[in-house]
Amino acid sequence: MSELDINDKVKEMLEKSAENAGSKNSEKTFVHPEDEEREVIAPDGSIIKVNPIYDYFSGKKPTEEKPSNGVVEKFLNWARSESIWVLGFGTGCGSIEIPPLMTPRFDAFRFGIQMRPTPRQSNAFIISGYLSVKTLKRVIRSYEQMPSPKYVLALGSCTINGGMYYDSYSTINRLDKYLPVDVYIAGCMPRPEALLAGFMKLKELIKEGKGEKANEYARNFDEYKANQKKIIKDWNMPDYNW
Amino acid sequence: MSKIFDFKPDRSKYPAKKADGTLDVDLRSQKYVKLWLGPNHPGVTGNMAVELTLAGDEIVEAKTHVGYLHRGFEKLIERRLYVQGFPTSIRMCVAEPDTNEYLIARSTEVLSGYDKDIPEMAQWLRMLSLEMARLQGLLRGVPGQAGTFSLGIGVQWGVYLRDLILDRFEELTGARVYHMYIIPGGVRGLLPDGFKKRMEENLKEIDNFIIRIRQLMFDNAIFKKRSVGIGVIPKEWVDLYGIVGTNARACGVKRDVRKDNPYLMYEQLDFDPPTATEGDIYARSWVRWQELIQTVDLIRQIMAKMPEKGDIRAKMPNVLHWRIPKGETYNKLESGRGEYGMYYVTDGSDKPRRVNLRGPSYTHAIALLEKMLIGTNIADVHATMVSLQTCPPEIER
Amino acid sequence: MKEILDRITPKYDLQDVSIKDDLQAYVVVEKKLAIDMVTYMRDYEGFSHFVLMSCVDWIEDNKLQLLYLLNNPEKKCVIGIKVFIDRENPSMQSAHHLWKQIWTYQRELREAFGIDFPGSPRIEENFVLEGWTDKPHMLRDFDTNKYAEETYFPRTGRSTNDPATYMRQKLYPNQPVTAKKNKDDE
Amino acid sequence: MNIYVKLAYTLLGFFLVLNWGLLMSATLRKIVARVAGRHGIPFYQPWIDLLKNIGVRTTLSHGFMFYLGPVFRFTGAVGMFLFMPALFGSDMWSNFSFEGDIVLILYFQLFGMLGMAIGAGEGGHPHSAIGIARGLAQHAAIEIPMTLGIISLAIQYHTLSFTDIVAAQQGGIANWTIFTNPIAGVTLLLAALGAMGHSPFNLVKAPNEIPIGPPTEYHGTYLGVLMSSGVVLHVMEAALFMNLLFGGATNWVEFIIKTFLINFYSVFVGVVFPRFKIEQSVVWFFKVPMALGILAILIYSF
Repeated sequence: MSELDINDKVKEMLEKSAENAGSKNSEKTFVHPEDEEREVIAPDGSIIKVNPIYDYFSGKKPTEEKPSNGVVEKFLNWARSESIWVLGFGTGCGSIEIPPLMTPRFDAFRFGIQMRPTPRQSNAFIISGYLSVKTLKRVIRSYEQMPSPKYVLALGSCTINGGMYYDSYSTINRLDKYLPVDVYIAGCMPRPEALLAGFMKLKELIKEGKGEKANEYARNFDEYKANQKKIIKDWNMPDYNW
Repeated sequence: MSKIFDFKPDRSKYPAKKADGTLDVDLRSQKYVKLWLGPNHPGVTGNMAVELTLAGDEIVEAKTHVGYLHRGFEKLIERRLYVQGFPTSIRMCVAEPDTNEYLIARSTEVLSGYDKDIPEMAQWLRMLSLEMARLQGLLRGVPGQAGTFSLGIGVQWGVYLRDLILDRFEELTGARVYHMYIIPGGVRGLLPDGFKKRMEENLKEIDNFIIRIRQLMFDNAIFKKRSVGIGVIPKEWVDLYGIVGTNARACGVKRDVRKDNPYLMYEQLDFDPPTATEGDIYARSWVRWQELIQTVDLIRQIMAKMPEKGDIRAKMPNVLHWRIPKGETYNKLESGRGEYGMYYVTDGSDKPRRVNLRGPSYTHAIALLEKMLIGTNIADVHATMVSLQTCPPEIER
Repeated sequence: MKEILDRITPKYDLQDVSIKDDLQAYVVVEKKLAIDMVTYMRDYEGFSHFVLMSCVDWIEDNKLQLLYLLNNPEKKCVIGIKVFIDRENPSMQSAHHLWKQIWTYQRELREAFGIDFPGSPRIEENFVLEGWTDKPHMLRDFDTNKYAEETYFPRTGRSTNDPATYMRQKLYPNQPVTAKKNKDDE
Repeated sequence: MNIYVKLAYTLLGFFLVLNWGLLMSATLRKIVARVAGRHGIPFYQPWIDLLKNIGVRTTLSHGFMFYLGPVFRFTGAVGMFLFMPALFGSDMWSNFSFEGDIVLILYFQLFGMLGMAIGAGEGGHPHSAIGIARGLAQHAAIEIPMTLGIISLAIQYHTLSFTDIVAAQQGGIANWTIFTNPIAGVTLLLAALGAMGHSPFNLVKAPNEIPIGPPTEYHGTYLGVLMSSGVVLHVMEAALFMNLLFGGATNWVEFIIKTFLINFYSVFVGVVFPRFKIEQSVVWFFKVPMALGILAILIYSF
């Protein structure tokens, strides 16, 4: 993408967010002063242009990554199914059942399930229960940072239809409108046994070659993004000065 | 020798302060680094974020960001019948859900005038359930302090024993985490046969664990090195910041709702809340460890003193048509984290007018944490946060 | 509790004093005297522990009720100081100088009820919500169900029943719905 | 021996060490799991993890140096392997060790760390940079007792060659350096705790402070390379101390047992001790280990 495109895109986005904000409350625009375009002096004295909103929020469409063919893919799928690295991001109250899952009673390590602290190294995302809009923004961002192939396990009835919080102004009702979900684990909250069963189901799906939801996300990116933009109005990302 | 390396830079003038008292931190000057701990960070308790401004390895400014778990409980309960609000409200804080059950049951009983009718057996069972909840919280919390210093085996043992207590909960109530046992008017059921025997077996195992955890944590040189003198709360802060529970007791202020405003049958139990005077991370985990011993003892006392049989429910009106006259009340109890209260307002209709939960983390995790983190290192952030026992869902509800 | 109330009632011209039991009382005080009274209670009556700051929306009276709940650790009693403020453009003196945690409550109330506390630190910052454009979410006239239905995607097939009607149909299927009414309903 | 044959044997040796490293890491993790009361991962888990990492489709780059980070780390591991005799007295398995190689090994120990510093810095994540800064500071502290201990050994044996040091220890357990020069031995063993990177000196990766330090941005094949160089480094670090202190190894079984025990020793300490902070860790190495190291030199100087 050339620089011109980027600038146009950003301008469009800013206008849109200003419109969104202006429709109800004209004073509140969602560009914080520190997120405006600015020039930064690098340590060697050169001047770099920084546009935080674009730099932090990647508006770039993810590319669809085709699976390799035949036996190789089958073999890799087997390896993927036996080594599921879960992102350690407890998004809801279901995360209280993650410690039991990883400790002597249930010990998910036996099945090749491990927690990883960074999205770059994990390939499974446990959405542990209700998702408030504020968390959903972080979840989407973490999800987009994860390398493909990636899988989403949605815990609890809250992710299926809103569950107990169906009428809450803050939590979403259906997760599959915003992210592609591989396995739903029902319950409020699901027991560790149910979680293990969910993981077994995920393993089956991967072995059958059905764990291609990351490509589905790339294919229907515009649709997912439209749904996400409907509820997440403030796309500003926290400011790093790194 | 250690004096040479104990170099404390003078930060009284740097960073400079603006006229209104806020720090003059110019992020573009490249002297400071902004680091976000959380929400996606294994070192943050639950789902919250701490925004740190660093000068070198030292924190000059900290801001807590919450709201990642906001579900709008207080709004949702206003839209539900009293009995419908009950299963909703217990999900307010997942660490010790029984405390929410008791508060909401107690509030509705007080406001509708049934609080004197609760049978004695139900009160004992309520107390048992609350103490078991405290025990399972402590089994996660006490070794969790060592877990912040990457001493993970204590956590593993603790969570295993917590599973045993959850088994007993399952036996008593049918559910593992959200029990819905303390309903308005009483409790849902009596103790199952053989419950006391199995509980006693589990408590014996926990007794063993208590000794092992002492050897693992409190006799450990590096644990002491990382926790003594770090995260100190002076005694004067207790009232200034509204510190409650074990955090207040660790700096020598003996406050315990169970003793100050006894509820249920706590007057009949023999216990004395443990205290310490130092107020640092070590003192807080030491107090919590002693509380673990005490909770095991309390459960034994409750099981010995409680009657075998009895009424477990008062006669209550039809919950589907239950109207409570206009009124307001504030009820509190001592949870594992401190004073846990609920302000409940009714307006005469079949739904509450306002429910406001006062979680101890509300002050601990925002005002106090932000103050305590200044001047510490990145390595101490997680330890300080866990030692305050912050629980984000009760901040934002 | 009673003696404390006897002492302060004439001093602050308290209107609506309700004593729940020996350990709990609620008083209503005028808006301009409220912070003064809270300070007095802290400094002279030993109510040194600040418990809770809350707000109740009495939409039918067009009033917002602010509550300062204080605890006396010595006498182990709780007093709730209530202030009624106007519902249109609500505003209140800030009390952030009294206790260190009050600015958090004020920040939350600013977001949830739209009450302004001039001078309170970080009052304009978001507390729990992000990018919220609707009216303050805890006001009674904000309909969360409608908002959720419009904004999120309710799953089709999820049905909601009125519990009373549903139970009546389950328990007494042969009776017409309107036949028998509970006496509480009248 | 023909250089090509030697090269073939060296590559085979590297393959063996890589597989032994993977197996050893699984075994040590299983041991830690058993202490916690868990069953633990299956012993073949590291191989699957490696395969899966290679099978990750997305590859992101943060610039040219980002690629080179894992490569440098791998070079460090390979260098340590190449210039250290894996088996003593064997023509096939003594690799490319020659006179003066002990200094080279110390350099290669640092080389991977420096490479990671450049690569992780390019990654741009604050956690990487903090981790690297901690790692380099701690490594500088570890180097001091380690170098002091090695100088003591050099004075004792009048050589800097690995092969000669191992040769001097042959002929029974009593000839091992740990018994002939116990002070230097203890110094090196304390330094070994730091070099192995287990708790209490695991603050480079520090999972709940700066998750997970330098490799934060690395994924897929990069991570696979980092993992494999990590396990090779673990084996070779152990082999370094084995050669210096425990009489080297004359066959593969001995090599495996000794490297495992040395690694087990650091895990054994790590299971029951929490992590130091960086300043505490540096100060710790400057106290007892450094004093012991100076003492070890003084004894042999007079």
